[in-house]
Amino acid sequence: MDLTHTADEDAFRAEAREWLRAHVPARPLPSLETEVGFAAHRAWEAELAADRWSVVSWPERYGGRDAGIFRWLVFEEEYYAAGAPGRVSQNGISLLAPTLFDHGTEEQRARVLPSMASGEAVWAQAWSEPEAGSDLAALRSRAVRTDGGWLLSGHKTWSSRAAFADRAFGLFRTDPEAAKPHHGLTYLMFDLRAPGVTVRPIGRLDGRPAFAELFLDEVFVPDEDVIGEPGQGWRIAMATTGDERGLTLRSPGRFLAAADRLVRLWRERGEEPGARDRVADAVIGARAYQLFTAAGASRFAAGGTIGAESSLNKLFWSEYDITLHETALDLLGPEGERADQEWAEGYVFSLAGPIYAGTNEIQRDIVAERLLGLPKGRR
Amino acid sequence: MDLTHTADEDAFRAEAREWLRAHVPARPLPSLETEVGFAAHRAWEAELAADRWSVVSWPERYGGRDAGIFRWLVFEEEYYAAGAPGRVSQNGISLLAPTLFDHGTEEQRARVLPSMASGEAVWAQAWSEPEAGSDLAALRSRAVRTDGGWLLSGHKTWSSRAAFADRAFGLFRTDPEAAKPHHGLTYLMFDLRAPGVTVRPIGRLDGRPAFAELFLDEVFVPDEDVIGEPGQGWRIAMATTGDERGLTLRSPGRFLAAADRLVRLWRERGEEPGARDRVADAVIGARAYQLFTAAGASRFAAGGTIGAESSLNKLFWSEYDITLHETALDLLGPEGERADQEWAEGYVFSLAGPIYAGTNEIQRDIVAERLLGLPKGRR
Amino acid sequence: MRFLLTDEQQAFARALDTMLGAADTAAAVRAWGAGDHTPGRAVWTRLAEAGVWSLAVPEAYEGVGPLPVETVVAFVELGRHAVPGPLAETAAAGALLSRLAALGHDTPAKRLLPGIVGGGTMATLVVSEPGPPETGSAAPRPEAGSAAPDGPPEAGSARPRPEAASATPDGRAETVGAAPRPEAGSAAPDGPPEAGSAAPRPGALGMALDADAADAVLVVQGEELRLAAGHGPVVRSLDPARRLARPDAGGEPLAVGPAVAEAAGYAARWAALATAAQSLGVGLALLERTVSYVKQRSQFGTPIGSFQAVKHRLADTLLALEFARPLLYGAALTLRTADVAAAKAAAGEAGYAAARTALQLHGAVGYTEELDLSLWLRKARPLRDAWGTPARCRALVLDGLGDRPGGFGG
Amino acid sequence: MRFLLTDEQQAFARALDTMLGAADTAAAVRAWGAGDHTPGRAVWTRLAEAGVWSLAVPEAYEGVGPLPVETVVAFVELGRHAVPGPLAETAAAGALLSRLAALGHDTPAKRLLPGIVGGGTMATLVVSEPGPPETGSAAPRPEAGSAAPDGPPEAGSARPRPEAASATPDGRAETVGAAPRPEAGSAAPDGPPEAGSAAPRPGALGMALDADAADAVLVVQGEELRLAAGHGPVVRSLDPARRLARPDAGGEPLAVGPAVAEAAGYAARWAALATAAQSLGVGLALLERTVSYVKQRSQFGTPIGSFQAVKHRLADTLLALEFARPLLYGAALTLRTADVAAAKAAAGEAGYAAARTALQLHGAVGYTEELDLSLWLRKARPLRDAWGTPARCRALVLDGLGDRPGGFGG
Repeated sequence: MDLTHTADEDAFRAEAREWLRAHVPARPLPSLETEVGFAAHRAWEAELAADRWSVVSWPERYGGRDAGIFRWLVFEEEYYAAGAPGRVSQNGISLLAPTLFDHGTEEQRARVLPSMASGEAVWAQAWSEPEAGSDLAALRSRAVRTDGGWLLSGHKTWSSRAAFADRAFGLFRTDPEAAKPHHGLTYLMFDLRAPGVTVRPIGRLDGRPAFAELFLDEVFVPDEDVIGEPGQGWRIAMATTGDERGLTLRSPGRFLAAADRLVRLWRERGEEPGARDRVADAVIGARAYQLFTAAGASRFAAGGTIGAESSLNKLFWSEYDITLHETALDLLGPEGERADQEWAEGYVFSLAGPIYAGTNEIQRDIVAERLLGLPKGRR
Repeated sequence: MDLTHTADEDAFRAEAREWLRAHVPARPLPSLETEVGFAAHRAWEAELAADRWSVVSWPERYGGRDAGIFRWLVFEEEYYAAGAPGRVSQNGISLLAPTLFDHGTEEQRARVLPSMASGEAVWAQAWSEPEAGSDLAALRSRAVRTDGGWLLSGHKTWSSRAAFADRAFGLFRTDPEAAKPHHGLTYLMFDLRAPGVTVRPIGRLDGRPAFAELFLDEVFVPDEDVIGEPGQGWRIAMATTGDERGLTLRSPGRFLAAADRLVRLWRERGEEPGARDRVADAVIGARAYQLFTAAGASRFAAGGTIGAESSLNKLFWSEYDITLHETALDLLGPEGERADQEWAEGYVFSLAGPIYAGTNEIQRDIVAERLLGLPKGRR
Repeated sequence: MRFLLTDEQQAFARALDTMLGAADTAAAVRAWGAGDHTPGRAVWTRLAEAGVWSLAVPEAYEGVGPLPVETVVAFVELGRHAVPGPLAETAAAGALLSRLAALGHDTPAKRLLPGIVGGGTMATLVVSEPGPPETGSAAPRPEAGSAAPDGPPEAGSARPRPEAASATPDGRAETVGAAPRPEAGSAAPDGPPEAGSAAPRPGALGMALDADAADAVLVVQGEELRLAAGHGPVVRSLDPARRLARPDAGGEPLAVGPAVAEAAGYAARWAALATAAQSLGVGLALLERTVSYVKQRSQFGTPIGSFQAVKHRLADTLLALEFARPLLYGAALTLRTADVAAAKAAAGEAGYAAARTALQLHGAVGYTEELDLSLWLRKARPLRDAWGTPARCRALVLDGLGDRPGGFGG
Repeated sequence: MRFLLTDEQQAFARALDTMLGAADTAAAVRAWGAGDHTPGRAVWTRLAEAGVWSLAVPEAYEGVGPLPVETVVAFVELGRHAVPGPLAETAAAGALLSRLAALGHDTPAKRLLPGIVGGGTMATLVVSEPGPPETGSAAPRPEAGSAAPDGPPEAGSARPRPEAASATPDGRAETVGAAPRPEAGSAAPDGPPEAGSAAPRPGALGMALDADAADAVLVVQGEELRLAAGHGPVVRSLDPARRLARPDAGGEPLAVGPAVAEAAGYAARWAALATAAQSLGVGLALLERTVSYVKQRSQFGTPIGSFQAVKHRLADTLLALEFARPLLYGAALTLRTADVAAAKAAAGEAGYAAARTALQLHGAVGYTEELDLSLWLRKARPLRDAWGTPARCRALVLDGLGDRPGGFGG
């Protein structure tokens, strides 16, 4: 049991802190779910990348620093503690990149990763379809073989960032005759500006186009943009969604910083005693998440893997995030309804947490069946 | 919309209040789940009955006052506000008596009710069996036809009050060949001291024998102790359990008084601000339950019936009762663990609320299916 | 005792439901949020025709009131149909002016009430001072045994219960939760009234709802009622159909004196009650829509409404709403501060919980503004907090207790 | 960074699990509750042989400590097996005497520690004064900027963080949550330290656990440590295996001076950590038994463990326990007051929630004392509240914050 960092890690922390102190914008950028905010966040990615801070855990040859998991955690703590902007490249970095590292070719990595690291290409995910939300195996969009590649057709939705992004990745049915619906799916990357792609932005609750529908009509994708073997998409994607729920989506630093902001708000509001326990729980929860993650990272560093316990992780942060924001709004009292107060966008964002990346109902089923060994029900 | 009482009801309230002021024991009786406490509570029933306060809503000829539902509610408010003892005859009065009124014969009523009203005969319920808890249709105990009556055999459990009570009532399988498990059940009364009955008290969490197992070995029950037609027990019992969940089991007066005690405790403990919201919620909840009941009683008085909404009622009071007691224990701090403090027994008692009279899981299924019209699942 | 809606009241609810169901309120809400008040004003006129704006106003001023139960009935329907506009505020303005008239200041009533009742005058209202502080602990607590500092001494028992004497007691004392608290153990018995909390008092929002649409922006400040001449820029709420703006200082004084503060307290209770009723209606609509949705939405080959976790969550939603409902009617009958506060807390929380449930069970589609569900989802939380946050209401409930909670007639 | 148990620590847990699994602890608990300590003492001796009582004690006194992580490991197993007796109290007594020796008072250590380590001396402990007040708001708040009234001035930054300087800072200041709070907005900045709350201070229970079984009843009162000569009548707890009694006044003084208060603070953290670990163990055992039960118990023709509502409730139970676990190990590494308090609050609440779940899902049979489940069920709530209720722990967490929560090394 050891929570100390190496001298290298401490030096890395100091370097990150110093860089962030010098570079983090003094005023928050506009919402990244707006066109102007998207551009500002893309510019911030370039600024990060210029000093190799955008993808610290990647190999140096793709723009990273070969940082191990503990240095990644250190960076995230410093990043959010510094109040740095949200990451517009999050989907690419945390979902697509791990897949490319595990299942892509060297050619694909060399072609895709550097522009992802610099924010030059921002990636959107394209998993869901109208009739396939929690039930991904029900996907219908198809990719049909053509000369030198595939033609994508169908209807994707809830594609985060797609309103302003450049490229996307997702699963497409390449073998409609496959024995089981999980089979016959292929993992593909495609261009959102390609002929045949129609992007229809969808406003979330606060009206901002945080995601989009994609209508695909014979969109050509060259063979080089297939990840892994055709027909293996489900297996590859499951590894990716495991990652999505695991370490890489919600770093502890994010919640440590949020809890800290909540404590400041509580103090500013006169330490309202009726909210004391909830504020303390936010602090305790952030610390618990930090330490839970440290244990997972330690297992990972020791050669272990993250399995169904990533569902615990997802349940925890998604509910934590809502509770934290609700507490903040309560501290604001009637001012909490103002859309221009600093907690408003985070609150709206938090509400999506229990829905995406596998609804919390599904996650609880997984925890009960895989971690506790309870019988599968009809749900 | 009218919450006012008639002059008669006000006079009734004043009379009850005055009587209770003069008669309620200054110090709490010993726990009614002990032999000595049971006897003391039985004596209290006799004292109530002597002045016709034990069963105010019954007809006068059985010891009551023909009080309508609003006068019953008034009495209950005054009763609990006065800090009067728990009712050892509760099972008989609220479960068996309504059944006798609806399904019994005049001979049965005349024979059974007066001694129930006076506490001379205390009744236990005998519904559950080891393999039939929430799933009452799975009952196995049987009644076999014999000359002039029936012979009961089998194993009942969770029989409240049976450790010290005199008689019991329950369902027994009289037709093992019936087409459905719900059919072929008969509603019977029997003597707990009859030959063939073995009563094994069961200690609840605090060790007190709040219920018992009953082992029945060819216990003779005369025909006169069958309620309704043989084979009609399920239908009759369902009416009774509806009652158990409805108006007659948990009167609002009980929770109004409990919330009042909680407020006093909170004030005594310096109005701990961290508990303020929970104390207020106890007050609000008691008032909500009072008014919800007033609405139900008004519908009932206007000729309506209580249907599946009795499941809402049961969910509400059972969870309310636990939360209220947990708040009290929290206000007591480390002293809360003392078994001799005044909230301890109520806390232990409250924990059973979501389990008996149909578990809260079943109640939620009922609410979802019958009130919201959601499809039956496999559960 | 007949704690049920009368046939007439039920018919009133059905009539409003039918009228609003035909009025395309969803389009009106969306237009309202975009600053186009035309369709909303059309609905407003129909509400006037249905008599909604006459409920707080006595016959002398062309109303039929005060009818708080009917107000609850109406506002549940307004919530169920997500009607936009300063609804509770207009009702409360009617109550304020009516009350003021009863207290001897009838000029503003004569001038404004007929327009309010007729639907031609959409009003909004801000009570800025001595407006309800937003945390219970920060409520002024007069020294032990004394009466409320500015109000008349309370008549009655050793432990005064201001609500018991009258259905409309001194509004100000009630609004600020200043019922005398003589008992031992109360905070800071020897200190000045505000000792025990150096907390800043966030106070009310200080903004008027939909001032840009209203014909009359009424502002109560201390003992003064005035008609603001304009307002600052519109600030968006989490519900875009709630447009917030700070009234300009100054404007035309309408009345001055202690009666203003008393009438403002009365109006604040009326506003809180109406808002609570809207919360209940919003929650009911969300539940209803979600129940329909989960019956038809299938995943894993079966309607998601057959999953037990879904069923139980919806059952809990119904439970909270159905236990908030009688609190509303009870509060309408007494208009006591503590009763209104209890109803407001319970209905506000139940409506918001219904929104959380509706969003979760709809999944991603529920998170979009284009699904009409969003029109209700976004209302739930602002309504929960307007005219008394749950925390403040809970504090008022405790402040309003006597020596025992007491029964209906006890 | 390797935030995992070592192989040795895991082996220690397994060895205790095996030993306790063979020891019929259920019978020992039942006997203990009935006042028969014989089987419990036998378990106690085996715990001594396994080294449990040596973990808080340094080698100079025949121990192997201080080893807080191993203490957590051991106490999770003690909780899992529902072992009776003054477990956390004996461990804390060991910590107290060891600390006192390090501060120059080694006579009591020499006299008592070898017996504690060897299992021959079962100890219990009460810290009566200036014992932790039970509500956070009632904690003494020194005037702005001043240090804790009796402790040494805090070294360091503008916002002193007493925990940062040392893993074992002044125990007393920490125990009472009196870290200086200079920031604006704190309650009653100009008043006397206790202004802002006229609340009575319930204080600790003032009772010793299992004094009737213990060989040494240690009492800390202010700056004095004494060995009580006897105790009052045994009061039953909601857990009959926790026997509470008030130590007699007087007895033999063992040490006097500021070191006593400091060592008592250290011991209180040790006790809180051990109790929290027991809570986790109790919760894990309850979960495990309930999972087994719902797999075999059928209703409506199917195992109740296949019902989604049952599955989700158990999933939530696991979630709370698994997020409390790392807080325990983290607190063991730092022994900071705030970290121990965070672990105590989380583990205590998770253990109690597990008890509520276990009871509900077992149904009536879970409500009986004769099912062994009751042995764990009844422990969960007293453990949650002993050595720091959740409310008090949450207050300590907030009191212990610096300007930012900070990372591991930040």
